[in-house]
Amino acid sequence: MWVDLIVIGVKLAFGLVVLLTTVPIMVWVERRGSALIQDRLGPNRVGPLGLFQPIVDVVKLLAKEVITPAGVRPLLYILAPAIAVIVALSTFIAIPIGKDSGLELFGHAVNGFIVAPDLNIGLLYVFAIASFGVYPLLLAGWSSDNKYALLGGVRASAQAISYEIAMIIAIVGVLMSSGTLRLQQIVDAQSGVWMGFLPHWNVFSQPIGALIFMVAVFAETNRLPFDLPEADAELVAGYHTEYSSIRFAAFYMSEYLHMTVAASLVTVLFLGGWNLPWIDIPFEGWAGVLLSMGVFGIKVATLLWFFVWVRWTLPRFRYDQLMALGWKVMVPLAVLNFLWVGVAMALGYM
Amino acid sequence: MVVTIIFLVAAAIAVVFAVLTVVPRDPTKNVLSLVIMSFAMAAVFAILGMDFLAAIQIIVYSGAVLVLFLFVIMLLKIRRIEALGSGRPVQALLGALVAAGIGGMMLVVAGLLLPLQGAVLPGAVETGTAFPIGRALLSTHLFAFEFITLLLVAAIVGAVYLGKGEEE
Amino acid sequence: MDQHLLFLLTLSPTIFAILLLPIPKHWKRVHRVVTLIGSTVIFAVSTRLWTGFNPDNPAFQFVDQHQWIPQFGISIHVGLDGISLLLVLLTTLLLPVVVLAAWSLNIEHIKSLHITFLLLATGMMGTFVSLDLFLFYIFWEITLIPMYFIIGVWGGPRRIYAAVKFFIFTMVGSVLMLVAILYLGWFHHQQTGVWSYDYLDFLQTAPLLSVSGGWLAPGLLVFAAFALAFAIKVPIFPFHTWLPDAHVEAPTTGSVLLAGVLLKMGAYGFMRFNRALLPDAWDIFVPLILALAVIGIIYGALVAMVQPDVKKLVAYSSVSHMGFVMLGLAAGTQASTQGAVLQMVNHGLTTGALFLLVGMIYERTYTRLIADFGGLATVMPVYTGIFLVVTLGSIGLPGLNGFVGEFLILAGAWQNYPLAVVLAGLGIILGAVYMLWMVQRIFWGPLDNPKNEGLSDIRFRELMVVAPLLVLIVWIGIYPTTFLNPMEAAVRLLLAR
Amino acid sequence: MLGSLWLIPIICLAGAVFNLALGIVRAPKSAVTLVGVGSVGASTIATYAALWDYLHQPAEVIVEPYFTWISAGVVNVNASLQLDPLSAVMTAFVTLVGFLIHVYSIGYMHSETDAGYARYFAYLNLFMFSMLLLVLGSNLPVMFVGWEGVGLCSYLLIGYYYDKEWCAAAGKKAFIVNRIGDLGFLLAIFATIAWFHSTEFTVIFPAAAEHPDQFAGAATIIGLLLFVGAIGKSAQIPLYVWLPDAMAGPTPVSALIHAATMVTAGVYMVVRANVFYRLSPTAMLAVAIVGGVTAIFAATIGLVQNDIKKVLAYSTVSQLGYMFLGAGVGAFVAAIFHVVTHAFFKACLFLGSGSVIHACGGEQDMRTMGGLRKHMPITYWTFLAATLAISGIPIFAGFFSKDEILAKAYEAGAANLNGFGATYQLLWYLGLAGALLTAFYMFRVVYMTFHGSFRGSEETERHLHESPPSMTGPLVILGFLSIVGGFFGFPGQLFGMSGLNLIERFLHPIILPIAAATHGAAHAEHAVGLETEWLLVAVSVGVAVLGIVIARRFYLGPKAFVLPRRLAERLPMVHKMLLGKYWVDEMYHVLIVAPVHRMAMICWKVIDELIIDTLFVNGAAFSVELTGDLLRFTTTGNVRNYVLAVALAIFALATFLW
Amino acid sequence: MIPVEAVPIPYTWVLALSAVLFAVGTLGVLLRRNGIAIFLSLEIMLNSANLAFAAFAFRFASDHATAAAALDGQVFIFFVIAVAAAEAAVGLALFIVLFRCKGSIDVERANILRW
Repeated sequence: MWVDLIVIGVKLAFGLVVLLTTVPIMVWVERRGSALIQDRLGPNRVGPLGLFQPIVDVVKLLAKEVITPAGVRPLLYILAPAIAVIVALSTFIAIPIGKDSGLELFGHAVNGFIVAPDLNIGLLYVFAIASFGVYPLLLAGWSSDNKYALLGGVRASAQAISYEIAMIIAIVGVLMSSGTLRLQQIVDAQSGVWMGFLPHWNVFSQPIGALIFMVAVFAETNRLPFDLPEADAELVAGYHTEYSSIRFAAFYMSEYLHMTVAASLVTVLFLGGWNLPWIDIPFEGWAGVLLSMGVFGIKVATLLWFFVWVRWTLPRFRYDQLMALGWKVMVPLAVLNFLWVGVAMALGYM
Repeated sequence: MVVTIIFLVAAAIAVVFAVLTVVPRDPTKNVLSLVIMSFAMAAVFAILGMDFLAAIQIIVYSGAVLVLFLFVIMLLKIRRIEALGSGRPVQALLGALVAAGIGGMMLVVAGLLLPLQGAVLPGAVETGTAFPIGRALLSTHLFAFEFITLLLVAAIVGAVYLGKGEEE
Repeated sequence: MDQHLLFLLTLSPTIFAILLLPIPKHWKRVHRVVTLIGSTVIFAVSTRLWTGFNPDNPAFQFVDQHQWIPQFGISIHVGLDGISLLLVLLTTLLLPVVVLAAWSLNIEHIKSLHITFLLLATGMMGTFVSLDLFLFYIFWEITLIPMYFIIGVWGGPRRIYAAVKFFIFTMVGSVLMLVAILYLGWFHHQQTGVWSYDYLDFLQTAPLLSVSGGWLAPGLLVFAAFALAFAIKVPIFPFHTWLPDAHVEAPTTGSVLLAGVLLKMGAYGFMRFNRALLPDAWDIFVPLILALAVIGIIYGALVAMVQPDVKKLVAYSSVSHMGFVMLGLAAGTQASTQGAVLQMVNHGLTTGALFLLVGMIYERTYTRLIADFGGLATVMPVYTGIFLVVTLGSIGLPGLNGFVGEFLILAGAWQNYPLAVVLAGLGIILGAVYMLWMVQRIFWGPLDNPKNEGLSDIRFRELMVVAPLLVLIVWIGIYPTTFLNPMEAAVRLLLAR
Repeated sequence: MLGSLWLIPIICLAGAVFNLALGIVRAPKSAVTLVGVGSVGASTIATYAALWDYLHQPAEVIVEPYFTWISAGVVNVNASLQLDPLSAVMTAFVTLVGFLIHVYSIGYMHSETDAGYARYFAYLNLFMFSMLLLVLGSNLPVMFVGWEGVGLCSYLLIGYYYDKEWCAAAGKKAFIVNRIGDLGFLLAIFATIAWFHSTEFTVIFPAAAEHPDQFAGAATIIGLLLFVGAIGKSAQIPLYVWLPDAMAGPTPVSALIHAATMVTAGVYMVVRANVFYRLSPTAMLAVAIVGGVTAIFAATIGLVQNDIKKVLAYSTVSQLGYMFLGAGVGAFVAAIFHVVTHAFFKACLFLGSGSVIHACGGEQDMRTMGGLRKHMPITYWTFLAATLAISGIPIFAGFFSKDEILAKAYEAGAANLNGFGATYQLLWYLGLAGALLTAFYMFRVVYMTFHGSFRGSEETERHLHESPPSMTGPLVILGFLSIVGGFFGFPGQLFGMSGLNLIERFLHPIILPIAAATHGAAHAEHAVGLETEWLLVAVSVGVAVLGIVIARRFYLGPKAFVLPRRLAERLPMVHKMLLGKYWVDEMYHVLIVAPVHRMAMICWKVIDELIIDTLFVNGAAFSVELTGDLLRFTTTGNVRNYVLAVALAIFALATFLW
Repeated sequence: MIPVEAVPIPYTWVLALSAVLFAVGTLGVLLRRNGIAIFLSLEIMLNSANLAFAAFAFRFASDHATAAAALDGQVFIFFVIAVAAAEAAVGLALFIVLFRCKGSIDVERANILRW
């Protein structure tokens, strides 16, 4: 009993640490990356290559005074950022970041590096929580009694709902090919090679699905080119216009957490998780586990860099374009994708 | 034991937030209360071993439907609504009575059913997961399922048409 | 061939109607030709019924039965006996006639007119041949809708009023009839434990309905329900007011079919259902029917006498003539009943012909008011002659059809109800009065209305339209045996019940 | 010829149809004449051929059935013809007179258009057909066919000048009034069917004659009903009103239909059904009374008429009255005899008047005539002969027949026939008075028309001329017949020798012997002695002469027209009443036509449109509408009310189902 | 998942819960004037109905014989949710239209369709 709780606690701690450490790193990467892309230096004063810049930022944010503007709705106003972070974190706990090789800790199954017990509806759970990602935005926008914020919130909700559809339909393909909702099994289903020479990753077997999922993820996380909710050119800062100090930090954090979660989700679903291309290693023992986590980490990192890269490369969409894309292109394509998967399975290609 | 407690808690939350959905005069609060209530519902489902439904409940209700509500509320900038049962006292009185009556009746029914409580056998069937439900949907209830899809399409078209309004 | 002939014949108009559907509506000529050919073919085929009919056999012939709704014992069951044979032939004969009559009609919806007309034809034939009461009811109602449209769409100025009136009147009756039919079915189930709506089965069970125990006895109620439906259709005196409106507003097609066939459906129903299924109740109701019939005869004649509108006059004369039919039925002797059936045919022929003739003159002058005419004999002598012959036929001049029918009816009725016959005789006199007065005001006298000077005499097509009717009018007048023979056995069987 | 009696009428029918066709194609008059007159001539020849055969064979009654006409249940009617003494006599004179009048018409109608001419002859042939059918028919329905047929033809012929309003009206009047009578006939037929289960003469009359007791009641009813028919057709009181108006038709028509043949159909029928009448004193008395009254009544009206045809019309009515009187007193043979002679002289009179009118250019008013004797001698002499005949001057046809009737009437009175002696006595006086009046007004006509000086315009006078031979020919023949025609019924018994009365002998078989003598007319053969008979003759002749003398006094010589005018002034009421024909038409209009019309209007406007349509039909609709108007206020348009209602309903349902 | 036999809850409790929720929902529907609020109450009612389904499904799931019925119950809940979604979509659209016309979503303002 107690041990169970301890194990869970340890897991939680571990996951939390992993996740939270990614945030400052991502902040640094983003700023350096943008500088790189824009051919400037970026942060380079604090610490080597300005590595400590994020820490300093955090300190600054935490040190600032907490302002609650007049006319806001206190409860919702305060709740919003909290929900944002909670959602991001609680999504992560269902995602396997390493191979479950039957390791034991104090006589208890570590059960892979999934924090939560292995849900038989893991994916559904993930989406259930993820679908909550929109609430903080909405509430923030609504509660902060500011028209820009409100607009941002409204945009966020509409956008989120629209792209969720495409996203889920895209995933249906994956579910079909792997035939389960358990993320771990989904990953396992992607080991080995496909059609003789390609790795059996879904990104290869159903590229359209992968593409759509990627795009949808961008929309869900409100990253450029889909950052309409906080389009700083039109709405000062979108839903979090009225936020500052720690609350703003929470939002800021949640965005990067979302990115990380999304990236790992993509890795799990389409990039074959910790599977290496062509070579098939059993990942035995601690070393194996660590190796698998390493592989997983690399893939996630790559994706994260991709996020940054895209952000500083593509211009922002117009809202109607966004919607048009979502409904008129993505959804049909997604349907097309899972049709293709169905046909392929029927023909025995998967 | 634990489960029972969880259930009771969930039930309590559900009732409380249901009331909170109905009573307050701030629509956003209503919606959020409903969100929480639907979480409680999901919890109950989960306890009853219906994980799939729990997930669906959250995805569809909390994730989509209620977002829509919020969305509309914000779109129409409804900040406050009239007090419960304001105006029309007769309507209010009768309504209250009928509501109480129907609810009470159902409670009585539940009470009457109590003795019929079937013996809970060991090794019961797993019906809650996605697999059997999906199987059922696409076999036994295929027609209804397809029909629902049709309905949804119709709903989308209708909603779009209505939302589009008169202006081209 | 023969065993399905009847049902196919009944459906054939509908088939032709379906054939019309794909033809574009502005090809009016094609529609006319197709419909004419179709109806002529139908008539030609229907003559097979005549040749193949065995007059000595009182039972139903050309019987054709198919399962339909077996749970309730409802089947598609059609058959002919001598009575329905005549009426079916009358119907099929009138079809081409009417089409030809509407030939020069130059209106927008020729297509729909012909389609509705063909559907109506199916309904009418079906009503006369169906031996399953459920089927009967359906056909009965089918006749209602096309007629409703024919009146309401192609009618005169007050057509909507007339159409609605017609529809509601008939509907009221037929709904009650439906109830009665259902009750009979239920009763049959009670009696035999088998569900059935078959006429032949009802012949066994329906007479068992008790008529004792006051006015609410089931037998009487069922009888009343049927009677009301048919009385409205006939129409019997107090229920007749839909008729003048419907006739006046309806186009020639409608009027002819209305007078020629639809009214017969009522009398036919009286004979087929009230008389045969509920003999006891019939005996109880006879005095009432008799009284109403006589009233109808005199009343119709009186009202017809003062009508300013030719069509309305003829319409009220129909009330009078159908009164004779009802008198014949009510009297219930062999002679009178046969006379009644014959009189139905006669009325179909003469009144039909009258409406055709009126329609012709209406096409020329666009008026039907007697006052607008006068002295037409000078400009259209042949037309006058034909009109005169038809008129005389309808007022029962010996040697023409009307006489035979009335003679049989009255002679038969005299056996039981001399007084009624005497009163009905007044109807004969009044008949002469209003008809001849109309003829005098329309044809004799000086040609005082200048508008009528240019009127052309009857054309060849129009002659073709009335010719068959004229031939029959004379034929029945001189040698009615042709038509009395086939029905005799059937009537005898009917009265034996 | 006997085997095919049907040829006799059918030839005429063929002629009629053929003529109609000719009329439609506007064929020339010659063709029409050929067909029209030819067909009648042919059928006349056929008739006499048949009669010749008939006289040279033993059978008394020859019935030729052709086909079953109407047969259903108790009704069973054959289309069959019958030749027996009665129909033989009728056919004989009908065809003869008919033929003559056809010939006459050639000249009279030559001024018509081709179509009109054809139409005229078509109708006339059709009439001949119907009339022959009437007299030859072997049963009541077939007879009825002819009966109605002649009615139709008279309708058509009276309305021959259909573009004249009054002609058409007269035709209609004739038809409708006849219809009233026909109804009686029809009912009689039904009654016959009901009682005898047959309508064949050869069945019903013998049956009735053999079982008098059984059929006495039937006889009364049937007899009366038949007589109603006769009244209508033969223009007796009260249905005589159509006959005077019928003069609107062309004169030959009046001669043929409304004098010689059709109007006597009633008499024919009564005689045909003599068994019934003899079985039923009531019916017989009715016949006698109606006849006698009509005779005097019409005669009085005839006194003052100035339209020559009108006078003749009324005289026809009155003569018909005589015939019925005869039948009514049991002198059936005499009645038929009078029919025949009357046919001769009345046809002659009408044709004569026709030729007069023809000469005067359509003028019919005698006051504008006079002195035509020198202009048209043939017409005059024939007319005079006929007049003498009708006035009952001995050796002229009318004398024998009329005198016989009067004698029989007297005998009936004397012998107290059926116990109605007094009535018959009275009727005899009436008849006598009628004879006086007849002689008077007939000679009035003669004097006013042919004697004295012409009172019309010179213009007309210049055109006065004798008619063409096609017209005078028939006149001469008929005139001759009206002189000698009487000797068929020479009353031999007056001279103590029997068997001279040919027609009596010939027609005797139709008077079937009644089985039990208790019933019917106990034949008053010699209830009165020979001298009484001679006395009767003397009286009637004297009366006739008296009438002639008065007429001469009134209308001839220098003081012509003075006396009558003075008389009129003396009795203005009487004169006005006679001139107004007793205002019978007006009375009928007030008492019957107008009320019926008013009732019709009431039926239409009040019962039909107000009560049934407005009150019930539209009333029902309105009530429904009203209910809707009231109930619709439950539709508040407020969703919450609806929801509440639903909830309440659910709750209620739940509690109910608990 | 938590195996059924491990759940010692009488299904009538669930029924009772659904009853209470239903009552609350009905109350809201009947007493609210604001369209959205009515809608929310409606959702509560739907949820309570779902609960009732769930309750019986749960009761049946405890028995092999009636497992199919249990499944049906859940399928029904699934359908109800789907329908609720559709209804929400259309309904909200309607309210938007209503707001356009009336400037408010007070259902009592939409009462033109009356006598």
